Amino acid sequence: MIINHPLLGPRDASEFTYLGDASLIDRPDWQAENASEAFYEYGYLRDNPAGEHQELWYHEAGDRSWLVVTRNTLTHEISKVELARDVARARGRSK
Amino acid sequence: MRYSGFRVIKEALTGHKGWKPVWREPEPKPHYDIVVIGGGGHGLATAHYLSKVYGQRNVAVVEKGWIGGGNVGRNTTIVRSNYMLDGNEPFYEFSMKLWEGLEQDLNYNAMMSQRGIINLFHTDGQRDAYIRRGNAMILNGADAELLDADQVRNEHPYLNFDDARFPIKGGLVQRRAGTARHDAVAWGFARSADMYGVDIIQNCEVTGLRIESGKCLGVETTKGFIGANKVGCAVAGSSGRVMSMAGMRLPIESHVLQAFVSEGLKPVLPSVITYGAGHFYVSQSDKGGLVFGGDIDGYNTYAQRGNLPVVEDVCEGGMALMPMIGRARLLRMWGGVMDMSMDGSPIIDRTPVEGLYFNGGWCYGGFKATPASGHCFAHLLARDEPHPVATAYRLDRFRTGRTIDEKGVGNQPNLH
Amino acid sequence: MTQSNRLGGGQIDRNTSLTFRFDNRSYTAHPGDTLASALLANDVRLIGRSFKYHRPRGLLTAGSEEPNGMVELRTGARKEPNTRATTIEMFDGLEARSQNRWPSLKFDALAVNDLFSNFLSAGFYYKTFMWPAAFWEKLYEPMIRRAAGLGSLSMEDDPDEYDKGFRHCDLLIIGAGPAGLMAALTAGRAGADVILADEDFALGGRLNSESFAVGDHSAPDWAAQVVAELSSMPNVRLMPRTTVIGAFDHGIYGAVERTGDHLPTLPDGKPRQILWRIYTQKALLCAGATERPIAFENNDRPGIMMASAMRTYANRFAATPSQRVAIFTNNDDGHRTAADLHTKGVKIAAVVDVREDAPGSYDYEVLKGAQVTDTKGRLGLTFVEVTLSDGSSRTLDCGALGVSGGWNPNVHLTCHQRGRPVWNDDLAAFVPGADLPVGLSVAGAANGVMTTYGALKSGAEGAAEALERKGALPDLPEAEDAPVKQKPFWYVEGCKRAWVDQQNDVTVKDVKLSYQEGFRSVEHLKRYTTLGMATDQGKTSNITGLAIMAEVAGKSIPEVGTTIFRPPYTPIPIATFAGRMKGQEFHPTRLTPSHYWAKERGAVFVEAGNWLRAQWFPLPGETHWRQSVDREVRETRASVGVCDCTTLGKIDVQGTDAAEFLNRIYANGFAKLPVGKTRYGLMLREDGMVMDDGTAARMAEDHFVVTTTTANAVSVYRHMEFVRQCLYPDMDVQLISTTEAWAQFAVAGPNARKLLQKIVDPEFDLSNEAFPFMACGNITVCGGLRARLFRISFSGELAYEIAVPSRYGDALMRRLMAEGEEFNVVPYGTEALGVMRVEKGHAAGNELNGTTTALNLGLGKMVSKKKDSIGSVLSEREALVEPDVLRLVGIKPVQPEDKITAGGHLMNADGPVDAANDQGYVTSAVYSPILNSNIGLGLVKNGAERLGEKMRLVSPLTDLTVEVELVSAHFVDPEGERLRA
Amino acid sequence: MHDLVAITALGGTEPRVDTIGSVTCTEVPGVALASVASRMGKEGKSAKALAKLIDAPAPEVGRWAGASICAFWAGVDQWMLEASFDTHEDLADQAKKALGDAASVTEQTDGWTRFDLTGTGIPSVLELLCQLDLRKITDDSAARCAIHHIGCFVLCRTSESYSIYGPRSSAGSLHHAVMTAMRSAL
Repeated sequence: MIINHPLLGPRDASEFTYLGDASLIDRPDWQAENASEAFYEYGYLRDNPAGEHQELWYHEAGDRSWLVVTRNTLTHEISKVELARDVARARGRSK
Repeated sequence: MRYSGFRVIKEALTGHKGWKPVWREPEPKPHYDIVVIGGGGHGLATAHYLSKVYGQRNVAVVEKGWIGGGNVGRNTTIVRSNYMLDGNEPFYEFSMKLWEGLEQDLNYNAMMSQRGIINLFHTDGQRDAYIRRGNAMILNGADAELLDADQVRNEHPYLNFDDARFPIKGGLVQRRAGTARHDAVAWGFARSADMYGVDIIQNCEVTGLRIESGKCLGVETTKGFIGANKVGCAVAGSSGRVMSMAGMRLPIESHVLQAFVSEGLKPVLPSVITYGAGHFYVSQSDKGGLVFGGDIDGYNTYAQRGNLPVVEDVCEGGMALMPMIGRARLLRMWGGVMDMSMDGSPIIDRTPVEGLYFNGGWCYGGFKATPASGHCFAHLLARDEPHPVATAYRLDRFRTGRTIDEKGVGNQPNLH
Repeated sequence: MTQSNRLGGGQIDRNTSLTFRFDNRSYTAHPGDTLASALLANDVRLIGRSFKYHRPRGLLTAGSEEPNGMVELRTGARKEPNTRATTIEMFDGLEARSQNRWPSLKFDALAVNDLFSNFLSAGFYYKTFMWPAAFWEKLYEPMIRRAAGLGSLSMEDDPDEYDKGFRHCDLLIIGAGPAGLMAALTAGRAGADVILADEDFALGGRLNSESFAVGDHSAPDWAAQVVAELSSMPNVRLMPRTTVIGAFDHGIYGAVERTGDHLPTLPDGKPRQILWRIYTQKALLCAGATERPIAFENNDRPGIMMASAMRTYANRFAATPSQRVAIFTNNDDGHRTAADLHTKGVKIAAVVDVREDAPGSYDYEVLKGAQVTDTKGRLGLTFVEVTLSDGSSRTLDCGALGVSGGWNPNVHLTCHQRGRPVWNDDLAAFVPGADLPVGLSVAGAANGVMTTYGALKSGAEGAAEALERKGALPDLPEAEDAPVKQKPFWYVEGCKRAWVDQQNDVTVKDVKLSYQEGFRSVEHLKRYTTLGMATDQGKTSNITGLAIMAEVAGKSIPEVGTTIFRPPYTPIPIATFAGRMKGQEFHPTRLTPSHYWAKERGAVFVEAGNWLRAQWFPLPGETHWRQSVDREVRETRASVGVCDCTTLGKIDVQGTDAAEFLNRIYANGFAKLPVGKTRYGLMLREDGMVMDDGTAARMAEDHFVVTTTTANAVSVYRHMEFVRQCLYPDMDVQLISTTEAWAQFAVAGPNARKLLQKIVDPEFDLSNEAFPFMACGNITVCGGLRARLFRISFSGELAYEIAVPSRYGDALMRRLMAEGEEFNVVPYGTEALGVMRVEKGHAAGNELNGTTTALNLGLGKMVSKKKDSIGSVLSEREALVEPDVLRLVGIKPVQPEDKITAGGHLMNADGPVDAANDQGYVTSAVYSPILNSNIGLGLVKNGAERLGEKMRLVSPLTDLTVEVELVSAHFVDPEGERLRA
Repeated sequence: MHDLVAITALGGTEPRVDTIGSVTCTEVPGVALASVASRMGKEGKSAKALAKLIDAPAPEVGRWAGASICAFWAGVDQWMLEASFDTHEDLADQAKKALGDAASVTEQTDGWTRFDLTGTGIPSVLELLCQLDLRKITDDSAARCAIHHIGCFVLCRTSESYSIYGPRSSAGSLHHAVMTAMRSAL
């Protein structure tokens, strides 16, 4: 596969390390009332869609960026690649 | 129709006119006691044990394509019970015992070959972990042996002992382990279930689960609605897709595992061999092909194909371990979609929906589990309680922390 | 021996003669030959035996689709089984042997299987061999296995080298026949970056096999002229001898270049083959088509081959399987073979054409509306029986029969991403479907364009379209443009032992039996009969099998379906996929800064991940490793020892939020750690299990140096980047690995300070007051070399870790040894390190096994509940905090000399020994020369409350049962007085 | 002045030089390195300070720039500085002075080993080693890539001069990989 890195352009996916669903960005609030349930769902339950999937890849043999890749799990077509940091900020994460 | 050597001779002499289809091609009935979704190894085994052991005859297996077309038809055929943890080892040893009597049970030669398996180790830490595992196996009634480097060399002189980056320090052996003819396993279970009256319905895709007031009433399919008192889902890589029809998210990701076979060769490998310093395991089939594999590709996918980096990674492991296979040619590569669970262990359990049962999360180890998985799922479906060797395979274990993590890599499915 | 079947003309170099051996007989050949053509020229038709029935077999084809003509090539460690004679480029001294026969090719004992073939029908083994049960393992299966397989491996390590390479291009053209050459010309002239790959050693594809003209040239000359022009273009890379094996995601193609297979011996340092990963913008498949056979009774005898192959042998290689041949065809192309061979002086016995309206000939007899119904000849064809259109029979004397059943486009690569081919009624063949791999298009015969002119045109158009270039195409030469005329014809009615898959011995009868038994899906057919599963992957057999199935099912072929094709296109040596990564180069080797010094000292090394570390340093007279290790431990604890710990991961953490960042990734707190101090850090995974441990030294308010375990250096860094970029994107924190930059040595033992004082520059006060336990700082050594000093201890002794730039590590180690002489300083390796950490009760790799929580390890109190940190919430799940969870304990045998074993399980002192009563297990075990006892660490249910309890350590695997006592894990200096001294 | 003697990454006292065909591979120990990572919110300031330090604009993604002190792009708002070891052994300190609180600076001198390839036909060697699109490489390119599983930087100085940086501990394996590729390709 080729991942079109937003800064570096097309790079072989073998340079990257895969983590999983980009929902891993959405780490729950540790002080919330339902924190243990929320962390269980965050840690263990996945949509696992057959189709478009937002997922985290790390450019291990490259610039060490974490990327959010939107990829179709049936065809492997990649429709979007973003820096995970930008996605995280857009989802409201900060410090 | 019973199979026997006599029968083969008789048919040979009479022009093979008497052979009957191994299974019927029934149209679905409006309602069954139990509908099993998935005509793979586990679904067909479930049907066999439901009918033969648990007396359930009003059963259907619905399969979206042709039976045996999923992972049971695309794996590396290894059968073993060399597990370490309490939740696993009794189950896999139960499976091993079922394998050992399978041919007679099914009246079908699935060519179970107890050629043994050796898991090699290359560091002291690996050795310690294998000792722990071997002891767990023996304490659970299975067989295990520890070989040192010289003993390994004696049994496998062709391995790389002289120029190894990670020298072989020994191996954990299970002599009763081995391989089986994967397609025949599916066909044998199907034939047996069919003979007991189970309807095996091919080309019948489940498109929905009819759930009312928290109870599952049956399955919507491409051949219409099929009612059922109980619905069991055994669809491996498609678990996420099917269970999402019941609104469930699972502790499972679907990943592709590639496997490879070489051209046919005269016998070279006496047993199944697993490399401990790279991603490579191999055995030789009855036809002479080296059947081998390694790690999953590592990304979520439902496509039954992988990519070159893993092909190369596996072959690098093979060449590092046994450089004598260099000139053997890789003939074919294929991929199966694995239901990789969050702790690397399976789930056989009820679901929050009444009448809906789930069997999945087999990761890349489903083949060896086929008989026990079928047996235990049948037990659960028939009796509504878990089989004693499968009590740990609960869906709620991730919430409670009772995970069964043989590799110790935690909640990242592609590491298991 | 003369080349009695050598014809005139051809593309061989008759000025040079080569000698080769087949089954120990010597023959001659010419450059340009394949082994197959040379054998035919030498009148050798019998080449191998089939898989199951051991039927005599010759060549069926002239290409990589060959199912029958397989040999063991070369000798010794370079022996290659199952090598297609049709693809072996001739070289001087070539040696090949037939395979799957015993004792000889002509007299093969297992040919007896053929007599019993009725008992060995498809799937027979599933129905028998079950009684008595034990006989399967002991008798039947070994018998089957011995008979299985074709060629054999040498069992010696492959001595050759293989490379991997990476190329990028705008357009990859796969196949250099008329379509591919024209496409390359079009794209090359347009300036695109082009790679043209073909599996053959001569570019030109079918053009090299034909007698007709292209433009003003003969077909081969036209090809040669185009190749010459392409060679002159800097933007075109020609890759002959290169098979494109697979179409992978996103325009990546795998290709194997055979750089050395045509050479008698490889030049030094040169690879036998190269696996190329070709990154393409676009790819054009011009892979041509494969002629398909017709099934008839005994259609597998040596001498029966594809008509197009016969033509290739005659036109390109100037060889014929016999001086008298017949043709069996359902289409006009078969007649072309007859005409070409006739022109070359080969006698045509007759052309048998199933069509009543077949074209006639003035030169030889054409039997219209006729069929070949049987053949004779034990080791090679002698005559064929023909049923004429009026139903009468006739016999044709001939040594070879060319069969033409029409052509199948080579759609393989179009299916590699699960695209399905579609049926084309005009061609009676599958052509590429619409669902192609992204970026791939198809031209020429591969796309069902079956004429030469059509192929040239579609190649040119295909290239232009792929490159999205408009405007005029290059002028196309005039070429053969005859329409396809054929009558679909798959097998002769009533035939039984008519081979469909010649290598795997699948006959028409087997296909019908498969249907009868309910194996009706194409995949079931394939798996039940093994049709198409041989080394040729059904290139000449799948479609016939489908056609027969369609007929018995009363369906059309597309209704029955098609099997899909998987990579590789042709079988590829496993070594090629591995490249250089084998032997010592399997993984990179990482050397510590003191490696060369340690080697001089005679150290024994051990792999730690990719690192090589000194395991112990034997002295003269020490014959057992324990002697060395015990000494290293004793002397370190008695005076001072030095150990290279560079391999620990080191991560520089900087930024104004650095402390808060560490607070999140470690379970324990870091915000209040003062500058100049180091703290032990416990890192959890989000699921609450311990991920890693290490230290963090605060070098400045906004600067920490974090260490990780050797094993987890990479994954911890990745995890920290995840936390930084994905969870806390606005934290001002910067990470960089500095593991390699610093040579770091542990200096441990009561005299550690004294030794260090000799090398640390005097302005730095090392006294306990100025530089207490857990202090850290930047210093200089040996007269001004910048260094870092950390007062941390893994051994439990007064200890420091000192770091200098890596290039000086070797010198610093030598200096420490020299300056330490007065203290009898000892270097120690990883074994002594391990002994001392067990003595001290430090958890390490065996305890941090990914299933242990902080509570399990006795570190539960470190998990701060006052702050947010990774893993803190899930570490409190009910099963992880139950009273009887495993707890880390020390384990001592009641009899000190008793051995204990890591991996042993712990059982209560009394009661049954079984899995149900398992209380835990031993994680680490060592011999402590300080305590003069074996000791260990273990995880035991509720262990913290059970200290002093006697248990049984059982290890049935190693035949060991020992009475042990649970004790505190801190065997040595439990109060920590030494390390604070 | 201290009296410790340095060894090269390949373990010698003198750098290793090998010539095969038209290409020479030279071990280059005389380099000082330091990494620079912008502090949050000070990306502009650090780029400016960096430009001043190297006397050239801070290099863009995938590029290098500079003369007596060079910088090459290493990641988002991150660069590696390289300079002669003889004159800049304290490169990290110099950089810290120049960048102040705008960036984090880390000493990297001995984290890496460098091999220079000079001569004609270097791309035919590199295409056996790394996945980079060599057609697109220009004489200001700097790219991270994997060579035989070793994470490396490849810098193109001119079409006949390339530098490969690899982790110091793997110098032997990296050198072996380069040598085998040179023997194979040249």
